Amino acid sequence: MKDVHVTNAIRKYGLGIVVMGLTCGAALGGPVQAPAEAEVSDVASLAPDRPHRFFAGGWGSSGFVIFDADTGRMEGSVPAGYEANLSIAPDESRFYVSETYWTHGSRGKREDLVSIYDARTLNLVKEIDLPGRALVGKVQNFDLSASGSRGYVYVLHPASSVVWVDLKKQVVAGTVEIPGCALVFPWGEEGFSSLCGDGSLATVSISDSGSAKVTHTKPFFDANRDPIFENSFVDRDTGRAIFLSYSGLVYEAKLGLDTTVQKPWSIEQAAGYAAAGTGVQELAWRPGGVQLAAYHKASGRLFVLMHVGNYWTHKQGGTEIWVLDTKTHALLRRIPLQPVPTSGAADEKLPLYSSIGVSQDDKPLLYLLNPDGNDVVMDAATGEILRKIEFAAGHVVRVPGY
Amino acid sequence: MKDVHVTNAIRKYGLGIVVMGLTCGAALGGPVQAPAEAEVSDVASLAPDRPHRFFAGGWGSSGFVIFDADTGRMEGSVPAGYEANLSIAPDESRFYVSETYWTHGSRGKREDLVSIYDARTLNLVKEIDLPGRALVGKVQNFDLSASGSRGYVYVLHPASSVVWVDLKKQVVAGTVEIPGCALVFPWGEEGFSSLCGDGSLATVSISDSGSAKVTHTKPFFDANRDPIFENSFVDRDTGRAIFLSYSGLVYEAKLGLDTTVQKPWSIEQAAGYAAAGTGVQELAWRPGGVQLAAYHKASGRLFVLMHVGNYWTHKQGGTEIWVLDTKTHALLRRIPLQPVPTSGAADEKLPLYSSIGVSQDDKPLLYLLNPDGNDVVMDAATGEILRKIEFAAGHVVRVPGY
Amino acid sequence: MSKSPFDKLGERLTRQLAGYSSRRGFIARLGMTLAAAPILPLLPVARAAPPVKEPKTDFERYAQAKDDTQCNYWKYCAADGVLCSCCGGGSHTCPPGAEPSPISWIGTCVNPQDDRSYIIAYRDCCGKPLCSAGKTCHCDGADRELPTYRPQLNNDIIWCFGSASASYHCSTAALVGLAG
Amino acid sequence: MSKSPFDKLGERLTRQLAGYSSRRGFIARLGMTLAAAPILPLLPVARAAPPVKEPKTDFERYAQAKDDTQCNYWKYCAADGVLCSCCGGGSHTCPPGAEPSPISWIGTCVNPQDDRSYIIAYRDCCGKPLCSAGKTCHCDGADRELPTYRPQLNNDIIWCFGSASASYHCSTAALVGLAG
Repeated sequence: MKDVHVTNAIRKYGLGIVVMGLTCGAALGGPVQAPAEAEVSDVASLAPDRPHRFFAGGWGSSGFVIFDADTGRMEGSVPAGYEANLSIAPDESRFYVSETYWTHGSRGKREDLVSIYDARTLNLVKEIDLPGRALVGKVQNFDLSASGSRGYVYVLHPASSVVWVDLKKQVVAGTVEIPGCALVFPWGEEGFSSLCGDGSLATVSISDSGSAKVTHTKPFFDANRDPIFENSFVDRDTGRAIFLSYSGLVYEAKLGLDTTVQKPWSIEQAAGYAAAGTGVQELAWRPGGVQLAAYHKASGRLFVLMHVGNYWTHKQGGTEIWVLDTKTHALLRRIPLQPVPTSGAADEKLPLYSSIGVSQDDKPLLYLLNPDGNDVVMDAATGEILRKIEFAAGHVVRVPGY
Repeated sequence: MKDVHVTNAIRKYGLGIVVMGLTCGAALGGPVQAPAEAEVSDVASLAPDRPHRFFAGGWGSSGFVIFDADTGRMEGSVPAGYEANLSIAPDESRFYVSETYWTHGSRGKREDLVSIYDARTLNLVKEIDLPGRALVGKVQNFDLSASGSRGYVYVLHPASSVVWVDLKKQVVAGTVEIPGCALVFPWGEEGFSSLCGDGSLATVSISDSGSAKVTHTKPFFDANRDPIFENSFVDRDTGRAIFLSYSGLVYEAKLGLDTTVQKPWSIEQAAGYAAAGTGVQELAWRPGGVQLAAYHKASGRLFVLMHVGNYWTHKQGGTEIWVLDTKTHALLRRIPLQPVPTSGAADEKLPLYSSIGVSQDDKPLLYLLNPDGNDVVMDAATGEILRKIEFAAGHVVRVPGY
Repeated sequence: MSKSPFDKLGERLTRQLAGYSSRRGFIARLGMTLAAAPILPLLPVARAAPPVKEPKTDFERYAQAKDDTQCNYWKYCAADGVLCSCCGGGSHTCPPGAEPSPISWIGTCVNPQDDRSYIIAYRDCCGKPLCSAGKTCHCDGADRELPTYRPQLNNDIIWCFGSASASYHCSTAALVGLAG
Repeated sequence: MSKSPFDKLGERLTRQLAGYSSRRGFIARLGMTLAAAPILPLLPVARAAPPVKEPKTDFERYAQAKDDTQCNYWKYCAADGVLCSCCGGGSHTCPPGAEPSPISWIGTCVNPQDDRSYIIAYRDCCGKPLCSAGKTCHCDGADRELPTYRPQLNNDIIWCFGSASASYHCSTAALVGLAG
């Protein structure tokens, strides 16, 4: 009877649209004959152990999109506020987002947070209120200690400092001022280093009781003539660090309570060229981009986006990737990059790849981002392009194990 | 002396970068010889009386961008939250934004607002908290009374209702439930009409004391077979309304305490075709798009984005604009639209113009928006394209005087 | 205003369905034709509907049943928004961390595999920012889509009523049962 | 850590400039080389600087002085962001409703009209969402741009310190005076 009633309703309104009640007939005991089964509305969770997972996001995006580079498919996304950054727990159980919101979009009360997400469900676990954070999109403005027990947030609001967060208790544990210095390069559980405007490294050790001690290395680079890129690297477990300068000098360091810095070597010299100068009309191969270099910890290989240009072209994207062995100071490979036209217009300025990441497993992949959202997954060993991924926005790429 | 000191500092750091202190020499009484004068950092304000100003924004944008169609330049922007809408005070002294925020981007506390902006400075004057609002991007989900003393906000949260705001006192004055109905078409100072699912119009009158009375017209259209587009029109001053249906029927009405609706006429018949049917394989010229039609109050001209398609293609953008005289029921002109390829790819789906607006002065301009942000300004009398405007996003176009 | 038989049907179903929902009061007040409860039991039908004899829409003529990350996947005949299938979810699965709206809007789509009409519950996934999948995942189906004053058949409304946050992330299409 | 003469110069100027500012404590604490106060008096200079003799950067070689809505307008040699000139403002004017940051970062650019170097105060306009001007208005100059640990010469930092909301809208470039 109900079926008849329903059918009349459908005919009358010419739409054939009714809801689940149509199936009330089932209550009368009719057998199941439907060729397609009703579907449950459910929620996906993130698979564990994906070494070829990468996170892309940052400025201009509303979160970090998680891609599976082996399939090119989006696995999910982590929401993110203004000038956000993301760190992955070393055991990959949590994702941490440092972010800023205003309660009414771009006005209202400002709230700076470290937001904690479960890495399987992507559910929000906790928001930790921060006293402030630096509004600058640098990948080293937020990082974790080696075990993931502490988070370090760079603050420039107004003075240069670092807020450290106890991620076990999920509370802000303290603030340490680092005048003249910026960013965080963590080592072990004890502390972190920062780059300073006088050409030194600040060494910040924080005891379990929360007392911080700041010392400085001797100046070893010239912050005015040939500064070190913020996009430098530390292996949190060992303290081994790689600092790359605008002109292409690599400073290797062992960070810790007794930081040591080695004499630099030139990546241009490794390629058989003269070391690149700092003259405004000195053409040379130069590193450049946004997140312009990536480091594979296990092999010690450094991947740098390179272009030909004068000095002060350090933001220009790459036309080649240079693969360097930081143990032997040798250039292993140059991978040419072909920018992809997007508009078809003859006068289009071709978008160069401006950000690069590398997976940390033993069959590493390279992830290349360009500002127009045509990302590329590349075999790090051969330079072969494995797939392209259309993506909306973002300059920051993050990988598990870093 | 200071100059020498400064020069040394510049030389030493090779940067030639110092600040205003350089000019301290002025305190020593040196004459002004600078060939370019120091500039004051100031803030622009919006010019009054720009009949060819238009506002573009809505879904996917962070505000309503204000363009001067005579120059093609951006004049400024009004920030806007989620699924926002904008209304312009009849005297053009205020812009009102109905909008929704969550305190932490897409989570946290939800806040629904009418935000009031000064139309010269674009400074925020006041935020009025609403009990809710409908999250749906329809141009008639927010409108003002004829004098601008009241604002009406359509609410679907959870039941269908309208919140009315006293814009003189800047407070919420009341809520009236309109079960089965939606949107607001204001007339005079006394009230508004809404479109209803049973094919009627609801007539809502609200007294000065705030008591509301809801009556209904007889059903005059079939909401299932041939519904009226939400993008219909009322002249707030006179109550004269134009309702356009999916199939291209125009219902003219006089809204008010005693609403009357005339027999519909077909815009396809006005063009010499048969009236368009409602069959899913009945090809015909049909109206379609997002904000798919525009109405010039003074002349009674209706501008409709048209395409050839079957029934249920009411969201497809236009390949022509039809210009119709609603007084004589005559088609005055058909303006062909050329979609602009944006990617250069051979398989690209060409973006059709999906939103249209018309200025309300006596030399009206048409504003055409497409989803990829290539907007066009057109002479409404001749169809001549006067200029193109690159713009990021948005489907809603608003003009002064409406 | 006299209520239409369609509305009455909707109300009756609403009352039945509200029994499955923890938000009974909310849904009852909403007074819409809707498909409630994010977790649906398997829904048997009394008898298989006959294949569709009426003319098909263009969407139905060209629909496919293989790739649910494309707009022309058959269940998306009236889908509007970003496909959750492109965002880490599936055709009826929210991406991790998003919440399926407890209620939905409704469409009827023809399955090209058996040529029968099915009822589809279009549930938005909510509480996260708009999914930033590529353009090919932005769909705007319009088959039998009606204006806002018929909300249960409108696909422009953010269908996040009753979820913790009404912020739209992406859209799913769950098969509910045979139509007619 | 020994402070460089450059830093000392910066501090001295900071102290002087703080006198013009209503946010004296804030700026003093910031301890940067900066140009304060949104409304600057006309700044006389002791003597005109000689034309630049050193090699020019590519930006300087191709810079123009006619159209301030283009990235190659001479004052934008180290500008990063969306030009306020495209957003309803001007090269040194915030669009309506935006607030110029009371402090700024600093560049030195060569004016092609007189071939002299000028000090430019890059002031962000704040408190509104990112201006949605077209792509040609998104600039990323890098002449003499230094990393975050030299904040006064870095153009990636959101320079909205001290404004009511630190949300970035667009960037301006105000001529301060002759350099050297």
